[in-house]
Parts: sequence; C-alpha cells; structure tokens
Amino acid sequence: MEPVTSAPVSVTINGEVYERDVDARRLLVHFIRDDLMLTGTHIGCDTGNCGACTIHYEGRAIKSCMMLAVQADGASIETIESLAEDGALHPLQQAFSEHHALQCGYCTPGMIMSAKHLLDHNPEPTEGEIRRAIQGNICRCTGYVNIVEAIAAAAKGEVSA
Amino acid sequence: MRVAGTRTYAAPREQVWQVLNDPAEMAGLMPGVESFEIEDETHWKAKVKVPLGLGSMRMSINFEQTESQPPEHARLHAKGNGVGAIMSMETAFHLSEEAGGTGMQWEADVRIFGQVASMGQRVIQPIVNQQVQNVLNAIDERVSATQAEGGEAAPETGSSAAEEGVHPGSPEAYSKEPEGPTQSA
Amino acid sequence: MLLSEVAYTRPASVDDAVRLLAEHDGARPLAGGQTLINVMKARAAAPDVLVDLADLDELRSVSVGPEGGLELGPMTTCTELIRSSAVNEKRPILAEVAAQIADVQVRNRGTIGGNVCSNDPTNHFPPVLVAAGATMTIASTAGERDVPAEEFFLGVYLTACGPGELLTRIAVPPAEEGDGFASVAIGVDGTCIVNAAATVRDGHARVALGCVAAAPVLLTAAADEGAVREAVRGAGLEPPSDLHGPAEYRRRLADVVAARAVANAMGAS
Amino acid sequence: MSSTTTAPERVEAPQKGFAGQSIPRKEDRRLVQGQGVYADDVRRHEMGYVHFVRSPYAHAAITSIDVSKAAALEGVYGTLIGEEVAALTDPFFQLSVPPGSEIKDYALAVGKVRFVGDTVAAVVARTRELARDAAELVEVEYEPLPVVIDPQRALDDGAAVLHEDAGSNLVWEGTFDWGDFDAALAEADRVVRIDRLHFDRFSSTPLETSGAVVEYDRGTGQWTLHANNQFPGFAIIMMGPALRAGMDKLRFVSQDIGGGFGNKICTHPQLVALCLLARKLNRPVQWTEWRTDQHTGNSHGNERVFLDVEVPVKADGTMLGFRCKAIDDAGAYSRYEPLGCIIWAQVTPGLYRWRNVHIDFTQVVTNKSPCGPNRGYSRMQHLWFTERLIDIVAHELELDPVEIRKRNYIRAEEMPYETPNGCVYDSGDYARCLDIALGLVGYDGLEERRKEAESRGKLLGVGIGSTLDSGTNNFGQSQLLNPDLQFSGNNEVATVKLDIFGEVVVTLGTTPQGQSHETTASQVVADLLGVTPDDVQVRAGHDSYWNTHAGFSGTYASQFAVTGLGAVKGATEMLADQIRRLAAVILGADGPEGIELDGGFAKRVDNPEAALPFMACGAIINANNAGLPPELDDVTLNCRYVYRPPFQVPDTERKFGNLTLTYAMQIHVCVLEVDPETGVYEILDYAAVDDCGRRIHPQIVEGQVHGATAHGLGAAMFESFPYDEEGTPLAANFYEYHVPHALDMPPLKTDAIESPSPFTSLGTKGMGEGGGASIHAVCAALQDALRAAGNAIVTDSHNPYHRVWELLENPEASRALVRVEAS
Repeated sequence: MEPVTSAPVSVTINGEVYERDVDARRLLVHFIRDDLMLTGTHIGCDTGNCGACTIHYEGRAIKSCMMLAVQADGASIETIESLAEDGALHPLQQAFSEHHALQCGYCTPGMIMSAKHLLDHNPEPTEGEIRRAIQGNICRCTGYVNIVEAIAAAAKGEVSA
Repeated sequence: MRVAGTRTYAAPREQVWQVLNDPAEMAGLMPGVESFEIEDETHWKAKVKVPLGLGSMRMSINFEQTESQPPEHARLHAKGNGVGAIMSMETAFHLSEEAGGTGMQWEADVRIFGQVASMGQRVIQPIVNQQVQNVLNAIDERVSATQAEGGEAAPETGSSAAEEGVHPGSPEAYSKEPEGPTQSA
Repeated sequence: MLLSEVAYTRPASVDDAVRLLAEHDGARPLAGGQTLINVMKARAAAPDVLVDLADLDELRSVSVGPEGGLELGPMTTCTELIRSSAVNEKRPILAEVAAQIADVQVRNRGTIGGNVCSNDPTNHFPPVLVAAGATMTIASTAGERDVPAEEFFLGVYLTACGPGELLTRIAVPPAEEGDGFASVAIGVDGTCIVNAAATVRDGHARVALGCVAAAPVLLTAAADEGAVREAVRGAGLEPPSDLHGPAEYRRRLADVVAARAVANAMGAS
Repeated sequence: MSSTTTAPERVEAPQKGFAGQSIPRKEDRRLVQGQGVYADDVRRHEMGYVHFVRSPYAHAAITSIDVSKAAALEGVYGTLIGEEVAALTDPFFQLSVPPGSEIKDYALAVGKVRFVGDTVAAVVARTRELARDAAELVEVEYEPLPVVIDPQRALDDGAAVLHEDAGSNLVWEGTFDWGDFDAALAEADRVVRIDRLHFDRFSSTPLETSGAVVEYDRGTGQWTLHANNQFPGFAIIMMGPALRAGMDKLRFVSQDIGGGFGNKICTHPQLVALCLLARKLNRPVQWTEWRTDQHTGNSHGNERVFLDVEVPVKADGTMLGFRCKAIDDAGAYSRYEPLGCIIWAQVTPGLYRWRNVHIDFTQVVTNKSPCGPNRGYSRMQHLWFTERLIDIVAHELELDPVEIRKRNYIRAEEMPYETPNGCVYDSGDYARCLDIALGLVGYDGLEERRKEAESRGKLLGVGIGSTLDSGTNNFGQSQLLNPDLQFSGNNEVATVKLDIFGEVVVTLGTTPQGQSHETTASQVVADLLGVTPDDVQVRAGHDSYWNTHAGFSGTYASQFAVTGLGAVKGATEMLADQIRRLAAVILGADGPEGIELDGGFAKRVDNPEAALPFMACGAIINANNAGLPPELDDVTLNCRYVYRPPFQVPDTERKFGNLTLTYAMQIHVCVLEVDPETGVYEILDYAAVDDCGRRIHPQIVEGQVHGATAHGLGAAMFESFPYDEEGTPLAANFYEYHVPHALDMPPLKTDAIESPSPFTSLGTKGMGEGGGASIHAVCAALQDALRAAGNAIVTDSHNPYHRVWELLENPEASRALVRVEAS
C-alpha cells in the first residue's frame, strides 16, 4: 500500500467493532478517548512514562500513547471499561477499593490493566514481581503501598465477592 | 556551548579563503541543505534538514557576515528557527599562512532555545559536534577539490576526524586534541 | 502528544518496505515506536512517511545460526527476547538486559532493532551488541551489506543504517566465556547514567561503555579489575553533562561500571 | 495567649457507629471502572481545542506577533494575543505591597516574556492536532534579554529587571523578630553557624495535568468553567476583577480531579484566556495542559536559601532559637505569592521549644516558572530548615540526634502550646511518636547493621524527620504581609437535606482530588442522623452554583477534617433538629428532645413504636405540607451551614497571632545504604508515625501518609526543576523528571497515635500535606552515613546520586559552611 495521511480503521474494543476514518497521525489513545468516547483510559504524560493510558492490545499490556490508531487496524483491544461484568466489579477493582489502592483515581485504570496483564501471565506473583509489573505506571497519590497489597490480595482471591 | 578547533590545509590561504567565502558552494556541499539564497554581500538564507536518524529537524537559518578581513578573518552570525527550537550561532575563523599550506583556527558558540533545549540537553552537545564535523568535512572536500582543479592535488597535512575513520561524536570527536572540535558548555 | 501530519504505510514484504523507504524522502521504518512515536510527539525531528514493519514476520524470528550463534530479527520485542529459549541458552545476556529496559508495556512493544537504530546514547543494546561483536545486516534497493556492531553506531540517533535502508538481521556470535552488563541508572532500572557491557575470553575483556559519548566506546583489557579501570581511565573520555550528572561524575562512573560488567561476565563464565 | 483559640471546646467521645471506621470509599466504584469524569473527559458540541504558543526564551521583549498564517489555516476558529488581553482585562490583583504590588500579570504575556513556557498567544481549532499546527504558524519575534536565574543575585546592581513597573525584582521583604535573640546568644555556651542551606525547586506534579472546558452564555454573560482548579474561591477572586465581571458570572464545576497538591490553584491566567476565547468565538473551548507544559509553565514549589544561620546552644544541647536571612525564589510572577513569605510562620519553631527567632525574609522574582502552593506549601521549606538545624548541631557538638530532639521537643504536657509568634499548637506527643517510629525500624539493632554494611563496603545511615501539618488557615495572616488586605478567618460550607422520598443528600463546597470527602462526610452524617453511609448521598465534586460555596471554598492546606466536616456536622445537626421538631408535632411528643433518630426513623423516646420514617418527613415538608402549625414555618429540611473557625486578626505590628487552628504531625525515620564508589543509595527501611487527632477514617489517613512520604522521597532523591544559565528548564517531562515508581519506593511501616484537637468539635485535625518529613529524614540519614567517609554536611534538600558522590569526593566544601564558636 502507498503511504496515506488518513485511512479507515476497524478495531474491536471490549468485544465491540468500531469503524472510523482516522488521520495517520492520531495517537491510539486519542482515538479511544476522543473518537470513541471511551474516557476511562487516561493521559498523564507525553513521553510514554506514566502508564495512565495502558490498555491490552492483542492480549498484551501496552501504552496507547505510543501507537498510532492506524496501526491498530484489525486488532483486538481491551480497556478498563471491559473489566466489570453486569455491574459486578472485577476482583482487581474490588481489591483496589478494599485496600484503598486509589485516591484521585487517575492512574487507576492503567494501573489495573497492568495488574491484570500480570495476573493473566503469572497468577501467583511475589511482591517483587508485582512491583516490577507496575513499574511503568506512575501513581502520585499512594506511594504504591496499598496498590501492591491490593494486587497481592486479588491474586490470592482474598476479596469479598 | 562553545566548540573550537584548528586545522591545516595543503593549499594557499587565498584558496582556502575563497572556499570559505563562497557560501553558495559551501551550502551545496553541506548535507541537509534544501535551499539557499543570497540576499546581499553579507546576508544569506538557508533551509536545512538536519538528519537525525529518527527523523529530520527542519530549520530556516538566516546568516549575517559581521566581520570580513580577506584573506585572514571572518565572523558570522546565524539564527535558525525550527519547530520547538531556536538556534543562535556566533562563529569565526582565522587563517594563517603556514609552511606548505594554511592553518585555520575556528570557533563557534552555539545556543539552542525552546522545547528541544529542554528535552535534549544530554544529546545537543554531540549533535552539534556531528554537524560541525559535517561542515569541516565539506570544507575539506571543497579545498581538495579546488586543489585538484588547480592541477596538483597535494595531500592535506591536516585532516578531519572522519578521514581518520573516526565517527563523528565518538570520543575522539570530543578530544581536546587540536584536530577535533572541543567544547565547553 | 499531537503529532505533525505524517503519511503511513504497512508493507507486506521486506522488498516492499525497502522500496518504500527508497522512494520516499524522509521515510523512516516504524518498529515498536517506543522511541520514534515519542520523538514525533515533540515534533522536533519528524519523519514524513512511516513505513510500519508490523506485518514483516520474517523480521521477527529468533534462530540459531550454523556456528551456534543467534540470528535475531530486528522486530523481536524485548518481551520475546526475555522469553526466548534460544536466547536464554545461547546468549542469556540479551534476555537479562532486555528485562532492564523501561517497563513491561514498553518491552511488549519495543524491539531490539528499534533500540539499536534509534541509538539514543543511554540505550542498553548498543553497548551489549558492540561488546558481543554482533553483525548487523542492512538491506537497501542496492542489496544487503553486513556491518560490524562497532561500526554501526555513528552518533546520537545516527547509525550506519541510513535513509532508504532497513536493518534486517542482527547476528550475535556464540557466547564466549561470559557476558556481563552493569549500569548506574536513575532509580531502579531507570534511564542509564552510565552503562557498560563486557564479554570475556581467555583472560581478555571487550568492554563497551554507553552514555559517555555519542556512540558506544569499545575498549579491550586484561579481564581483571585493575586493568579494566586503567583502560577506561586511559580512554580520554569526554562524557556529556546533564542534570543527572556532570561529565566528571560520568567519567568516574565509567571505570566503576566497566569493572562491574567484567566481574559479572566472569561470574557468569 | 490568644484568648479565642485556647479555650477548648467540648470534645465529643467518638460516636458509636461509622466515624473512626475504615468503611469502603464511596468514590471508588466509579473510579476503578474508569467512570470518573476528569477535566479532559468533558465534551461539548462543536467545542474548539485551544493550544497556547509558549516562549522559548526565559526573558525577551516581544517585538511582533503575527497570527495571520495561523488564522488562515483550514479548521482554525480563532486566536488571542497579549494586546487583546491587555485591552479586555485588568492585571491580576496583587497581594504584595510595593514594589511587588506593581507587578502587572495578565492571562497572556504582554510586551515581554519572563520564563520559558510563558504563554504568548492562543489558537483555537477543530482538532487538538490542528490547534498545535496553527500554534506553530504563529510568528513571534523576540529580542532576548539578560536573564535572572540565581535568587541570590536577583537584587544585584545591574541585574536585569523582570517587571519594569515594579522597578525591582523584589516581591516582598520583611523582618520577623520574636523573643530576644541577642539575649539568647549571650545565654548560650556555643553558637553553631551555617553559611548556607538550600531547599530545591520541585513540584508534586499531579498525574492529571490542568485543563478545562469553558462555555460562555451571551444571554446572561455568564461563564461556566468545567475546570480542575482546586481552589475556585481564590480563582474567582482573581478572575472576576480581571475580567471586569461579577463573581457570580464565573461558575466553577468539577467532578473528579486527578490530584492537585496545590499545583492546581494558580490556573487563573489560562482560565481567563479561555474565558476570553469562549466569548470572542462564541463557542465552547477546551484546553488540556500537556505534561511538558505542566513542568515548564505550572506552579513549582518555592526554592529557598537560608544564609548566615546562627544557632545558640546550651552545653546540655538545649537550643535557644535561630537567626538567619531567607531568600525565597517566586519565579517570574507572584500569582499566589508573597503568601509563601508568611505561611512558614505557622510553624516558626518547628517541633521545638525555641523562643528566640529572627529572620530577615526576602522574596524575589527570577526567570523561572511561577511558584505556587505545593503540598506542604512554604512550611515544608521551613520545617526542613529546622530539622537540618537539629541534626547539624547534633553532628557538630557530637550529641545524639534522638536525645537532642527529646530535649528540645515541645512536650505533651505543654499543650496547647503558644509559639513565639502567637500560634497555638493544639495537641500532640512528639517524643512518643519518635519512640514508636524508632521501634518500627529496629533502631536499637542499627549499629550491628552498620557494621554488616561496612563489611560489604557500604555506608549505612539513619535519619529522623518530622513535619507539622498546620491546617485551617487564618487568612488574616495575609495582613502581616500587607495590612491593607481585607482577608481574615476562614470558612467552608455544607448543605444537608432530606428529599421527598427520604433521601439524605449532602452537598460540599470543597473540590476533592482524592481526599475521599464523599466517604468521610457520609460517615459524619450517618452517625448524626442514625442512618448508614449507604443511606447518605454525597454529591460528587463541586459546583459553585450549588450555593454551597463560600469565599474560601476549595480543597487545600490540610483543612477538610476541620472546615469541611465542621460544616457537614453543623448542617446535619440543623437538619436533625428540624426532623425532631417535625416528628414531635406529628407524633405528639413533648418537644424535639422527646424524639430520637434511629435507623431512618424519627421515634418517640418514650414509645419507639411511634415512629415516623424519614421518607414521611421528607414528603410532608416537600409535598404535603398543608395545615402544618406555624412553629414549623422555618423547617425546610434543607440546611446550609457555614463553618467559621474561631480566629482573631493577628497583630500586624508584632506579626503575632494564631495563624492556623490545628497541628497534625508526623515523625519519619529512614535507614539507607550508600555505595561510596558511585553515590548511589538505597532506602532499606522506612517508618512514618502520624498523629492527626481523631481519625474519621484511619485507612484514608494512612493513605495520605503514604502519599506524602512518596512525594518527599521523590524530592529528596530524584525530583527537582533545574534551569541552565539561559533559563532553560532541564526537567521538562517525566523522562528527565524521574518520579518514584513501584520499584523505587521502599516498604513503608506506619503507625499512628491520636491526640484529639481541643479546638475542633470532632477532635479532628486537618492533615495530608506532610511531605517535608521524608525529605529531611533522607538528608539526615545521608549525613549519618557519610560521617564515616569524610564527614560531609548535607546542605541541600535534593540529593541525587551525583550530589552524594560530590559530598564523598569533596566533603571539605560542605564542612567549610559550618562552624562552632564559643559564645
């Protein structure tokens, strides 16, 4: 295909197919937030450091601010909006609440998506593995103490239903 | 940030002076120069594309020759505008006759402003060195070319880092040895 | 955020990719994008055309060559290197270092090819590949050429893989006695302030220093702490200064980190 | 003693019930699902995206601005430049006295720029990307001017002047002199002199940057600002006069705010630019400040230098006070300053019984991003200074850092304690908190650990830090800076109502950014009305049109547990009383005291069977009120209460008076290990003990302690905003400005005691800032570790690895700054 400055994109997000024409320069995170109005995925920096925009792309946690929307054509994506089922919180969401792992909540969606990626691949992580798994997610409120506890609790299934 | 160095050319001073004072030709030799126009004796404009592997930094640069004492000494001021970057350069060279050729003492004071300056402190120094190397190499080429045109292609006693097989920006390019540029932030 | 306008294409073959890179002035390959997209956010140095290598599976393979070395497709991600049994068997240092780069999300997208082709002076892989004596294969419409890693890294963001060219293979020779890596970084596994990679063979060490010049600095010395420190001190390093450390600090870290890299290599041997 | 605040109010025993319990947070359900609504989530039909053109120069005259190319770009809606702003608005009101009061500060730079990132113009376009494209087409010609970077040189002859109208770089200067310092010098056995201590510039950098959607209603001339500003009360006071509009024309709305830490107080310049654009273009305008904008152009914490410090000390280690010169760097504009020149005085002697204090305080402008409140605002710098004094004195006189603290701490039995400048520390037991903290890190076993570290070639150090969270400001302190200012006291509002179906609805005047106001308010209300927190609906966020907004409404300065919950308690008690009066009539009880509220019913005390459900109460008053007796005419079941803390205007002559109502505190202990070859250090063990009086929700309090500790550790190890000699900011994003991530943070051990405040009706104290303690704990631990390797003195608040390496390489340089003299 010859280079184009805009292209049709078809992407499956949280099980739903979205089709849009999008500028080649539009970042995936802006496509998700501005074009699809899925505003649970956040933006906290402009250098790929903060992880607030973390989503699952083809089953892997990535930062949606370091991809173009056109790159995602044909891909399958999960965002924070996919976790709770019929109003029932995902165990990680429940654990974050029970352990006070969020204050302002701005980093929380990205943090939870990184934690989910960890537990998807490593159901019984050590504390060190938990900290390593969320190294790419900055939280300015909690000092991470309760976040690490919450992820450990979710892994052990120690959450009230 | 200041960069300075000395070089020697196996060519008469007038010839080196000619090369250094033919901006259009010089521009033609420099990598990344997209367009060049001479406004008058002492004012030139150039559009350059500084190649940076990942992409190119476009800049429109205005040159003004602020001093000129043929065939010895000239001083140049350049101001460049690019996206997120403003470049201001004060540069001068001094030519002296030496046994079998011409010695050049040069210096440049380069200042970068804007977002690029904030984000690139760590890399601006080496990038400036790389560009300086490009210019020096262009001069070398031109001087030897005119030599060739002049008939006897005498080898240069001086040299650019690149000719020594040293990659611009590698430690040698920083060394305080007279051959390479040196800088003080 | 908010990139300049750019054209995008996703070729189906390496030949196609090379053709597109040759045909379009200002075209650049897009690998994992973990450096390139960020640079584009700043708009300072932006490509005009992005040639997305995502569909080029032939660039994503990890195989063992005839001499028992590794042949790495440049599109191999850090995560794939970490998990590759071939890598962990033949040259585990690559997996070990990959695991120190940035964070999980970046490692899931970031590729070894992108890491070396962006050649930020603080990157991890350039010194590792120089110390290991890797060979880079570069393709263009004119054909393929091999470049030794120590000649590949030319300057900040500059490599032997120029406009119109594409890195298609990274060949890493079989392991010698041992490989080691050491760094002083900003925080745990943060951006390197100084890093060093070392390869040891019959009492001799090849050490490549990162962050102290625009490209990795290669040194050889007897594989003992004193000799290595001596060699580094004698290298006449003129490291850049920045807010994370003045040149003098980097110069002093260089011999410490080099010695630690060699010690790790010998420990690993 | 200031008579108003030391007469203790009745402190109620903790209510049986929900206050004091760590119940599930009401905010969490939406936030963990990504259903929060933050500034950048607000959408309006046909809104235009704003991009600011920012200065590349730290100091330059603007010789021309040409927006024609930008305006001509397809998809661009309009532009705004400084000349228009100067014509359409008045300069922001300045708090200082001359010359600082003469500073002219507008929404966009007018005539010249004064820091890299200063806003020069704004463009509005159909998409975010187009707006940035257009911003690049705005042609600005600058004439660079000499820059002022070092605050110590800002007042030199010949230094460039940032604000010609002021004619000087001085913002404010004044002398604070309490007790008798010369007498203290005479009484002392030794005097410790320190030439220079330096507190670095950094900021808490909330993860959500600033932003807003601003709408203008031409019919009513009213602006609606969906903005994450955290102190609308202040913003409106600044913006109304500038826009030449009545206060009520500015409606501030926010739901969720992604962290603030003070950094979201001074966004009024950008918001005014948005107001002008919304009116000029007659369309909603949206602005998001990107991270690089935030680091280069948003509030930084004040940089402060302490010079010629003198500390008189008795032979037994009793310190009698201190004298010094302080120079505070406000950055390029005074947008909340010079309040930082007085806020520190809330904690003048730190935790110590020092009675003789003399400070010559000067604040200057420099070509850097303007300073503003930053978690621990102005006290952080000063408390770090007092803790440095303790540890440098102990170090030089070879006194034990624990002993010297206990000797100089204000004692529990001395509370309430009046400081030399008339502030009243309400309660606390500092020595006890210290003992608990030391226990948590195994202080007694540290000498063995030190030896073990030495055997590995490492240097182990332990350090103590403390913080005082002075909360609930008496804004009368502004009059100590400028007697003409008409601010004093404080206030906050809450409304509690019983709706037609018996629903309890609470409206707050605050703008929380993670402080869990919905949760803690519901606990207080539930206990007073005899219902559960689930029965209490607390409206999310803030809307100044809810009529639950007062002059000082907002969320800042550690005060919600006092002002916010004080208002909630007052309004709930009013509602409870009205329900009792109504029920007494309906149920035929003899008076309201014959009625108790329990389980959602108003019951007769003498006959619990006779009960009126809240639903009936709500229905009667709101929808079925014919025939009610006249004595119920004032019963609305919709009760608004304004809490006003008991303050007097301070004595402006002596700069004396009570500046804050409560004093929460924390003691931190840090154990770290230094690699002497590289200066790299690692925190091995960390403890923080908190005392904020009665805790409504212990888990939330602990979370605040964790967060404040992380900010302090970040500032100590990684975070600072250096500028080069051209005035270029060198940490313009999270790539260069490293904030601690999960692997950087040590395990934290926490504990708490409760010393209820005698001055608040719930026994609570405001808390949450606290960050300073960890900055100092690290400095002290480093100094302790380096004792064995050159004995350097730590004189900076920010100590990255290379700084520690420099202290190891050249300890003499730091030692030369300290002297001990016989008095």
